[in-house]
Amino acid sequence: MDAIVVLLAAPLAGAFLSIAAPRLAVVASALVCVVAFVAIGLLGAEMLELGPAIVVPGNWGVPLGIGLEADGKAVAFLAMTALVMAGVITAASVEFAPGSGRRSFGFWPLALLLWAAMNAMILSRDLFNLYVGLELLTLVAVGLVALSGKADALAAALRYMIFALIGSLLYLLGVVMIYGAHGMLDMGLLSARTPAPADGLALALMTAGLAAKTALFPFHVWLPPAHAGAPAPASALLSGLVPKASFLIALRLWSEAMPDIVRPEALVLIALLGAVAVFHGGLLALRQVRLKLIIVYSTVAQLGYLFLIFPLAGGEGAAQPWSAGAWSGVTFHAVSHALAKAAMFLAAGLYMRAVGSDELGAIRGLARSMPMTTFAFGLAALTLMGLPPSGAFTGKYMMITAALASGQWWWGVVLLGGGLLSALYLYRPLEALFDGEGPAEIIRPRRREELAPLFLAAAAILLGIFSAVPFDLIYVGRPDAAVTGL
Amino acid sequence: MSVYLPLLILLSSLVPALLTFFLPERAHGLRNGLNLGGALIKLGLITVMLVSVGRGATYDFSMQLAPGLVLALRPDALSLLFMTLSALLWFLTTIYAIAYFEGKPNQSRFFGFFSLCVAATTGLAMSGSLITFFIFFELLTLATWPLVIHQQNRASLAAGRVYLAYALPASAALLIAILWLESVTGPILFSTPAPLDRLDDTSLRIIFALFIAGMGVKAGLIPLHGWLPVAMAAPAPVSALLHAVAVVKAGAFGIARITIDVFGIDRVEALGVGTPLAVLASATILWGSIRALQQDEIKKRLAFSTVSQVSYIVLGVALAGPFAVIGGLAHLVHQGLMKITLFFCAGIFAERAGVKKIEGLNGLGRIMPWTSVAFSLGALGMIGLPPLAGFVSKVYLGVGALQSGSAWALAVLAASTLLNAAYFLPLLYRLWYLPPAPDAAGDEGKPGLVVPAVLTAAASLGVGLFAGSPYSPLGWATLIVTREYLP
Amino acid sequence: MTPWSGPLLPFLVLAWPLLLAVVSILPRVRDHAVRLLPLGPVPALWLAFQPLGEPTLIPDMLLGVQLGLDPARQLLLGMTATLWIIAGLAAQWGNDARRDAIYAGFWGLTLTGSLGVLLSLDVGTFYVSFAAVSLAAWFLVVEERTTTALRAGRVYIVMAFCGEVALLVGLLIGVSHAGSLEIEAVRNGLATAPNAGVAITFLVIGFGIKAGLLPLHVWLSPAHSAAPVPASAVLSGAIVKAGLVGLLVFLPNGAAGNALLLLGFAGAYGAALWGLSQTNPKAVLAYSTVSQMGLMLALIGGGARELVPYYAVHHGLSKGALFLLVGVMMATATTGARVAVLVAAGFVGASLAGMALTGGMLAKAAVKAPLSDALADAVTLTSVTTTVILTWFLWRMWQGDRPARTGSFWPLRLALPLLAGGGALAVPWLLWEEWKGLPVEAYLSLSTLTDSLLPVAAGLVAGLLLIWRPLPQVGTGDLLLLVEQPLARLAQIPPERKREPREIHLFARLAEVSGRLETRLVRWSVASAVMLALTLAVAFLTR
Amino acid sequence: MSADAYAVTGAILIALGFYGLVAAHHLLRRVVAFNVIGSGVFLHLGAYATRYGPPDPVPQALIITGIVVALSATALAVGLVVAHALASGRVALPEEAEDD
Repeated sequence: MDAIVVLLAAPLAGAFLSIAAPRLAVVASALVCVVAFVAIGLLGAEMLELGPAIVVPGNWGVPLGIGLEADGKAVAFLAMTALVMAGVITAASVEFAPGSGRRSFGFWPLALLLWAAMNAMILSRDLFNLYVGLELLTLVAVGLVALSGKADALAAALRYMIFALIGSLLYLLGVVMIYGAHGMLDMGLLSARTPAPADGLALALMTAGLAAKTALFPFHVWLPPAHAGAPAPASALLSGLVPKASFLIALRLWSEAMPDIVRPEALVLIALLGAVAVFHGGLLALRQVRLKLIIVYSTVAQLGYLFLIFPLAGGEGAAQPWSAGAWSGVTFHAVSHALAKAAMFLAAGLYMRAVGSDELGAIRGLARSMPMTTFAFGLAALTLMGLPPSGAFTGKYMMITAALASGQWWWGVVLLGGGLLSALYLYRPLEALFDGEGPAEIIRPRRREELAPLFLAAAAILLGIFSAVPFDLIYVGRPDAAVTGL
Repeated sequence: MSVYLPLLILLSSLVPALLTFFLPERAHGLRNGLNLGGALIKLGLITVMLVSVGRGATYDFSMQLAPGLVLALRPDALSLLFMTLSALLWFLTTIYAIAYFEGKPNQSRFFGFFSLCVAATTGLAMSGSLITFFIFFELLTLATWPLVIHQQNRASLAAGRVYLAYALPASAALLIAILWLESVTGPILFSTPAPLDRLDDTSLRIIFALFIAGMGVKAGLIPLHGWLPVAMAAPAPVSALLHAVAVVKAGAFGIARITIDVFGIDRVEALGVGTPLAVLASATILWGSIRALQQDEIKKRLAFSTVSQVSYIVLGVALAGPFAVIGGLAHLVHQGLMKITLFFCAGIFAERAGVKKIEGLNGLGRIMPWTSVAFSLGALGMIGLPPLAGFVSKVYLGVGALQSGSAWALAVLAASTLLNAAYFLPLLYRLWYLPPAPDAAGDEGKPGLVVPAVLTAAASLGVGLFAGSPYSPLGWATLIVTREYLP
Repeated sequence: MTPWSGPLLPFLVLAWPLLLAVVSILPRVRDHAVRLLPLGPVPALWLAFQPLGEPTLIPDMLLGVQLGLDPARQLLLGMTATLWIIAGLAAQWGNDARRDAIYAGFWGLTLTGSLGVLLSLDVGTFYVSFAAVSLAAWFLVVEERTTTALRAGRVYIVMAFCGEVALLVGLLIGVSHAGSLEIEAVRNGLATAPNAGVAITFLVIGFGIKAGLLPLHVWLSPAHSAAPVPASAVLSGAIVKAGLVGLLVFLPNGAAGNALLLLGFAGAYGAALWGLSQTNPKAVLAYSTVSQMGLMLALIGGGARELVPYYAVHHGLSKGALFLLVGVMMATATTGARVAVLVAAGFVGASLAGMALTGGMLAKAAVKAPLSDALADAVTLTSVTTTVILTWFLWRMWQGDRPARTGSFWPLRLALPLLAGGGALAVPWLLWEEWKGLPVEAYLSLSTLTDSLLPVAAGLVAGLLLIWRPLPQVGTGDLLLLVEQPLARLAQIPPERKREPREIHLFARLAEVSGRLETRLVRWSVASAVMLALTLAVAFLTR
Repeated sequence: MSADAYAVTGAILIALGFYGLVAAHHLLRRVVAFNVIGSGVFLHLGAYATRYGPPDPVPQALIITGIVVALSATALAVGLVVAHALASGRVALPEEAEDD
């Protein structure tokens, strides 16, 4: 209960501290990490016993006050955020060592604010509060994109910002309409509302806005330049975490707040966009010659998978036995993608620093001089390909099973085909890394910089090997129907 | 003990693998000790298990990964056949590899993945459920890739690319087959027959085809065999392991599992999919041999020979008569012993005499007698010359073919024998009967290379000579099939 | 259980020569390995004179080894062992036999196979033995390593392998029908099996290749001419008999009778006549072997199979003696001595032709008894052809190169073929009663003597005529000369075509499409239109 | 009645703003357009506040929060536009022409 408040407050406090005393930024971040892990642990333990935890700060009562609720998915996402943060903080403590200029001054507060915004969005059940979180997240993310101060990065940040602002406004418009129709904004309450004629349009507006922020095809065009232009630790946060938050809101809207007004065709439409994203992103990744661009297009593709959950566990399907598998599957997928993607960006950053470029031609043969980083990169690639024993495989396994069980085998084909395509585009950097002896002189990364991606990638793998552990947790507070499972 | 023994066996190669990754390059002694020690411990544990399974004991270790996703290790007699082979050959290959890589770079990486590969093979052998099998199957693919590209040159990278280009779509096919099946029947355990009646025959046929496509890539069934010859760019110990124990065998073993334990021999027959599979296997046997004839590189010739020989196993299983299955399963071991001998020797010829092409073999018999004798034994066994191991498999396969009414398979066996002779005998002729080139040189100074080759050659003679013994691979295969047919 | 009697003995008979073969490649022994050759068959000879005992069973070995003998095979075992001992002794001095570990090693292996074929009671052991005798003999054929020898070796190994495969197919059909690995069960099974015709065809092909059945005999004369003399002796005397034994033990009574009869007699006459076109005395002898083997095969087909071993013993010993005599002649310089060799060869040859009072006469008489009159006459007629070809052989042997000086130990060398030849002349007399059940005196009469004399005399005249006016001489291999080239061309596999590596076009093209799409999507007009469309679509698709 | 007028005005503002955000290439114009939309939305929300009898305080709280958020977003956006203009010498995104 208090853990929820701590999870919101600690990163914020850390952010303020790192502005007030920049020299202590790393220490503050590390402290936040420790606090967050403890809080998540306590929260998880509590939830396993008592079910979803709800807290309303200020004791205002829900219609007026803002509800915060931690269910299984939320804890999984909180843990994902904390893990990625821990990894990125470790790596960034070298690249953005305090006192090494404007960029490092900017990074720490932004990163911690991002954490706070993530946690807020994961825990919040109030539509307007979510809007605020969404905006905060966007602004922080834009700041991270612009961190390098180069013209390209600034242009990318602006493009991102325009998309995100349009998205926010569409979302806000939807929120306004909901409030206009029902006079309430809490998701839990909304699920029990009497449907109004405007609900459809409101949901549509919010969905379109969230899709723009999640970089769902065809609104993904802002993502590649933005994520590729940021410094590697920032990219790790941007690609691994940020889109997950808006996805989570969209998912909650469709499955928890207003599942009653959704027709199956709408679910299919969303999933179709996801499917196109999987292939479009994958094919574009295949065309890239820069490592970071390959990784970001892979993000475009991987985000597409998430949206396949809609027809598998949404709408009427939510009442079916297979939806439980789909729920857990998508959570696994999101979490392991975040871990692997962050690991991959951190590794890419090390390569880039080592040889001064991230072109495939330049990183040739680095496997020999940077074996640990390459190992981490390989493990992360494994996860993104969805191969066992990674967590992504568990996710994929459950989603495909759900697809087949529900008779919608074509989504299974998308999942498998996307996996193959990802193998195809991730193979190119892997092959380059192993090609020949590599340059003799490189800028060596520090040991803890190398350990950070390895830690993240290993976490993604361990998630697959010990996937039974988080399962009970994820199940807490699923939508009612999805209680029985495969 | 009965719960943890399978896990211990798995860990006996997994732990050395993981530890090896973090060893510094120069820690030769520690690394070698770790790997050899792991191999010995594993051999010991497997012996314990062999004895008790022979007496009818069962082992079961399972761990839930997710609802419906259970990692189950339930070694049965068939598992043990494959495990014993892999453990034994792993031990020998480790000795060989230590000698082979002496003074070469990237040893920690190599031995790490090498052990991981064996861990995957062992896990695959012990898998008690379909999904466990798949997980280890994939792990095997992934652990093998770094071995294939170990030399990090253009050829090996191309080989790695081709390898994955075949392996990954195959695993996708496999996964879809497994999930399709399990989405209807629930998790499938090898020990209990799955309720396949819930699916219609057409679906079952498609699923079977998907299974065969998925496993067939590893087993080198045509037209999915293209990666095998290319993967020859790998170092010799890898080729040896790939061809004799790990990858190729995993495919054949998988087909055996699917046919015997998932579908059941009766259902395979009822669905009418056994004969097409047998025909495919036969075509592979012949085509592989013909392609082998065209090769002038020793390793490539051996690779195509593998394509051909592994399909004997598939043929045996597909023919689905008791004798044929015994022959197929026994060949699983027999081919392993013979092929690893050949690859060991090919590696010695390449390393110690600089010979990679067939022409280079001229007269090496007198310069490198031990290697040449071992090579000759392996080759003759492959041809099916009695009393070597290959002969025994062939007899059982032949009788089995007749028993299941597929007399045509006899013609395939006959033609394949002739073709095998056609591509192996010229090699032996060169070794022993042609004068060596003026600059030919070679020495067998490294016992670490020669002794494993001689031992496996002796083993492939021994298992043929004492095939009648209940402890021979043939005896063990008979036990498996007896248990299957007379439950 | 002592090794010199009882069930262990047959196993030792086989293990001993193998052991010697292994010993002979040891470094200390290697250079003198040839000294071990005569020792190999000694236990076999011992076994041949032991009373028949219980079969030996070793279930763990191969597919369950069973060894044992019956009277016919015991007789053949005795002959085979004797011949191998003699040939092994002859190999000691032959200046053409290299003192070579490989030679000695494979000599031992071939010997083991040759004995194993006679001793085995189960199909597994039989097949292993047969393969050993058949394939290991290749090393004896190519021992000289000349171009001719290597060509002969090539032909030999190809035919031998084809034979092995045919045999395997035939045996597998038999085994699967019988459901047992015992030879007797397989033979009985083949009499009734539904697809016995196929099996028997394959068996006849497999054994026929070894036994020199027309037209599968083509390997015989190149191989015999190329091999060293002692090897030729065992090849012709013992090894080809393996095929004969195979047919005897596996073929059900009367199976493939007409085919064997026809092809057998065709070989018996045809080969004898074709041999007249050969210059090399060993090639001539090889054709004589084809002819004699043809006769024996015809006898199996014609219903005299019980007596074929009796005939085979005589042929084995005498043919071995003749080959060894060729070797002796090649090492003989003085005219007197050469005449002595020629006379010895003449005696052995006369016996082979069935000349009166020789062992051959009894052998021929014995096999003729159960035959119909027409067939008996046909057998008699072979005496003529045999005489013709052996006369020609004697001439060719006489004409052979005369060395500068006689080889060492000449008398000893001559003694060996004389021993074998003497055996050939004597053994039929000794065994007559045992095999025919009547004292030999009951058979002998003036008419039988003249009956056996006449064909020989006729043959001799014809032979002398031929020496005066020889037939055109051709190379060895008859039918082989016709098919060798086309077959070799046919067997050539075209070399692999190198293919250019292909890019994955499909993905490249798809990726291009995606790339074009991407440049459109980044435009604000498109993006906003799409966003509007999505909003409307979702709004439309919700209730 | 007046509430409806607010709502309609809000809607018009939103539409205008969206057009500007999409059609304008100059980045500052876009920032302004964003603010126009924001104003429209808040106006719209304000209109709801009076729909059911006594004025609802919640929309007011929301609007104030929203304005703060929009303000900070605008500040960041303007800052970025300036920085981008300084760094690249352009006031439009690279894929678009500046002339409008």
